Amino acid sequence: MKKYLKIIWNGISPSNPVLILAIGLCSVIAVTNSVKNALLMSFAFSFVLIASEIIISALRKAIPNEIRVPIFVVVIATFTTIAALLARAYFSSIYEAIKLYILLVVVNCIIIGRAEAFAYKNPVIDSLFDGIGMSIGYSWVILAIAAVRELFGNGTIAGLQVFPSAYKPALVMILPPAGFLVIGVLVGWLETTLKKKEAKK
Amino acid sequence: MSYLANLAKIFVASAFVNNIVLLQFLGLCSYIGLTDNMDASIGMGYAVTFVTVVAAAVTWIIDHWILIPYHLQPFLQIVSFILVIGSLVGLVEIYIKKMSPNLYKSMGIYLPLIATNCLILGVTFINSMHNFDFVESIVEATGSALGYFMAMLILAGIRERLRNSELPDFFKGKAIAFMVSGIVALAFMGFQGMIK
Amino acid sequence: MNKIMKLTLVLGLIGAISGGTLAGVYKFTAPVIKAQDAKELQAGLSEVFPGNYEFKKLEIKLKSPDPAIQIGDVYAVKSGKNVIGAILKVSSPGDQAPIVMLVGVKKDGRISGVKILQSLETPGLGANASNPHYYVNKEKKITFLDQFKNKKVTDPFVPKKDVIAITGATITSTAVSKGVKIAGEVAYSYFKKGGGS
Amino acid sequence: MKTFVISILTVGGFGALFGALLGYFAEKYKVEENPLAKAIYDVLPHGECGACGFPGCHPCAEAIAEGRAPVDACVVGGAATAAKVKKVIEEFKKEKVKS
Repeated sequence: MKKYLKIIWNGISPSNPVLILAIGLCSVIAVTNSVKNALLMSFAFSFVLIASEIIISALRKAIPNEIRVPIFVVVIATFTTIAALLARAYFSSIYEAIKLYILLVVVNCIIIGRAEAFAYKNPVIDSLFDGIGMSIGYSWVILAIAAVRELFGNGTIAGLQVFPSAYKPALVMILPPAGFLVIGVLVGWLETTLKKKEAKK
Repeated sequence: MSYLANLAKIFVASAFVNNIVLLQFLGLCSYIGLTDNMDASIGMGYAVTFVTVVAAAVTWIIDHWILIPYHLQPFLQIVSFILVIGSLVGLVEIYIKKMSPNLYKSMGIYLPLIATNCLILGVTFINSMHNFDFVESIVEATGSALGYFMAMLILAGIRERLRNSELPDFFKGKAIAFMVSGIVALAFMGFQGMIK
Repeated sequence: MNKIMKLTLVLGLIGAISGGTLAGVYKFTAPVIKAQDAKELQAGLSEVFPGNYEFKKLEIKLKSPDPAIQIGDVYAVKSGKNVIGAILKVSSPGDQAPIVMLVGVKKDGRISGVKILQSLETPGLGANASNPHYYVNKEKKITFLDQFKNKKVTDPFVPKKDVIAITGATITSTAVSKGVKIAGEVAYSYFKKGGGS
Repeated sequence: MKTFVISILTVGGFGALFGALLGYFAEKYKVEENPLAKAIYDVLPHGECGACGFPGCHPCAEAIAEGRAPVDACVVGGAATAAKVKKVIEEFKKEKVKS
């Protein structure tokens, strides 16, 4: 049990957001302009990541080394399509807004990276927990960014009014440029904290 | 509006108004990762332009000759597109590596990076969402790829300058790259008035 | 040679499984998606043509004078046996993807209402076109789409002239106005030629 | 039923076609390369994301092999990949000493 907790923690621990920000960027900036979008995106991402890790881990002995990447891609693409179809059926209004980015989960480097670095070499149960850990890590990062951007950019969180209506929203926060700015501040902050920690050691 | 004017509009829209990197956030991994190095940015720019245009052509054919006639588009599009693009890029890479080491050095090494680049796939999905015809798809692909090239050059140039300037520790590395991109994106939003 | 065979088989098999699975999932979700779309369409139709009317899909194709704007399905609005207007589904090129909307046109050549079904406009700017709490006229609480109500199809429909534009979203404002104008004109000329009577 | 058959044939066909082509090309256009770089490349994640600052996993592996990049250059793989790369390099050195 302890081993599994450790695998999950590996996904949530502070060093992980840096990784997510470095390689899962496209979707992070695009969907964080509202909490609802971020929520649907994290569901789609978690579903694809966990399901692909399980399948790839189960098939790992049958996959020839030379064509493992095309196979990973087919597996991930299959689950991405399933996620997109489900999202289209049950959350159609949010889905329409971030359609492109849900479809592009298929080329998310985090998923293919975890498939190769973890699922291809570890048993199914371990891969399941790795998927869960990484999904939690990804979800909290994008939800946190989305909450900040929506709060300042629109005065709301997930559509609920938080700031009094007298607050004049800083519209720029939900526009593309602020996506870059917020992530820049976050990366700077995370990297300096990590550096300090290392220096202490 | 004549057909040619429509094409010109698609081109301007994809290169400037909806710049694929700065305003649609596609291809960001390589955008942030490679712009530390001017040469790599240029090589990547050429490679992306080449692959995007080829991918747009090939996926248009798959979409209109196989997926749409047999009503498979809603659920087989992602799988077929990525499989075809990924494999084709892989084949071209292997071929160039053997046949022309020089070309491989200047452009080929960037090819694998592109197979899983969200920009390429993103452009093909955008083409399909817009129901573009063949020529329009090619124009959109060219415009988007050149928009990417332009964004790469801008950021690579700025980062080259930044290397020699004194920055607070907080901003060093990727942080400043993001912030600069934010400001450039703000500037690109100014192009919005270009299309009426 | 043996190796190539193996690669072919494995990748082919995985592809086949993937294709089969997806076809299965699609079979399962397609009815849900269809029902959802039908529900949304019904709600949309009664929204752009308020009142208790019957909507009937017409098996006709209307041609748009502008190649960039496409006209899709056409619905006749019926009160009893009389056709009193039509609703057209039009798509107009927006900021990133086409804006798909329903435009209701009364027989006398006035717009009865507009509803956006699909759009990918910039949040906070163009997306305000379909935001029910974004008012282009704050005193009277008129949203961007509200202002088209009862407008004559012969009006110019130009933002910043007879249409109040959305702040910072000229493309969206123009795209919607153009789509409404063309839908209106096409439907009106269809009525004048005796269609629907 | 028809949809099932066509779907299976389409994606299966694409898979088989490209599996065959990739296998054929890999054999026909084989290029000799630095064995250490190849060994390192094999343990990298192949996400080809470019986050390491190199244009893809192959150039990254070459850089690690030639000492131009640290063993933990790969951002995606993290500590797990770094450990594997280290192991590969150590094994490689041992073999060199032997021969």
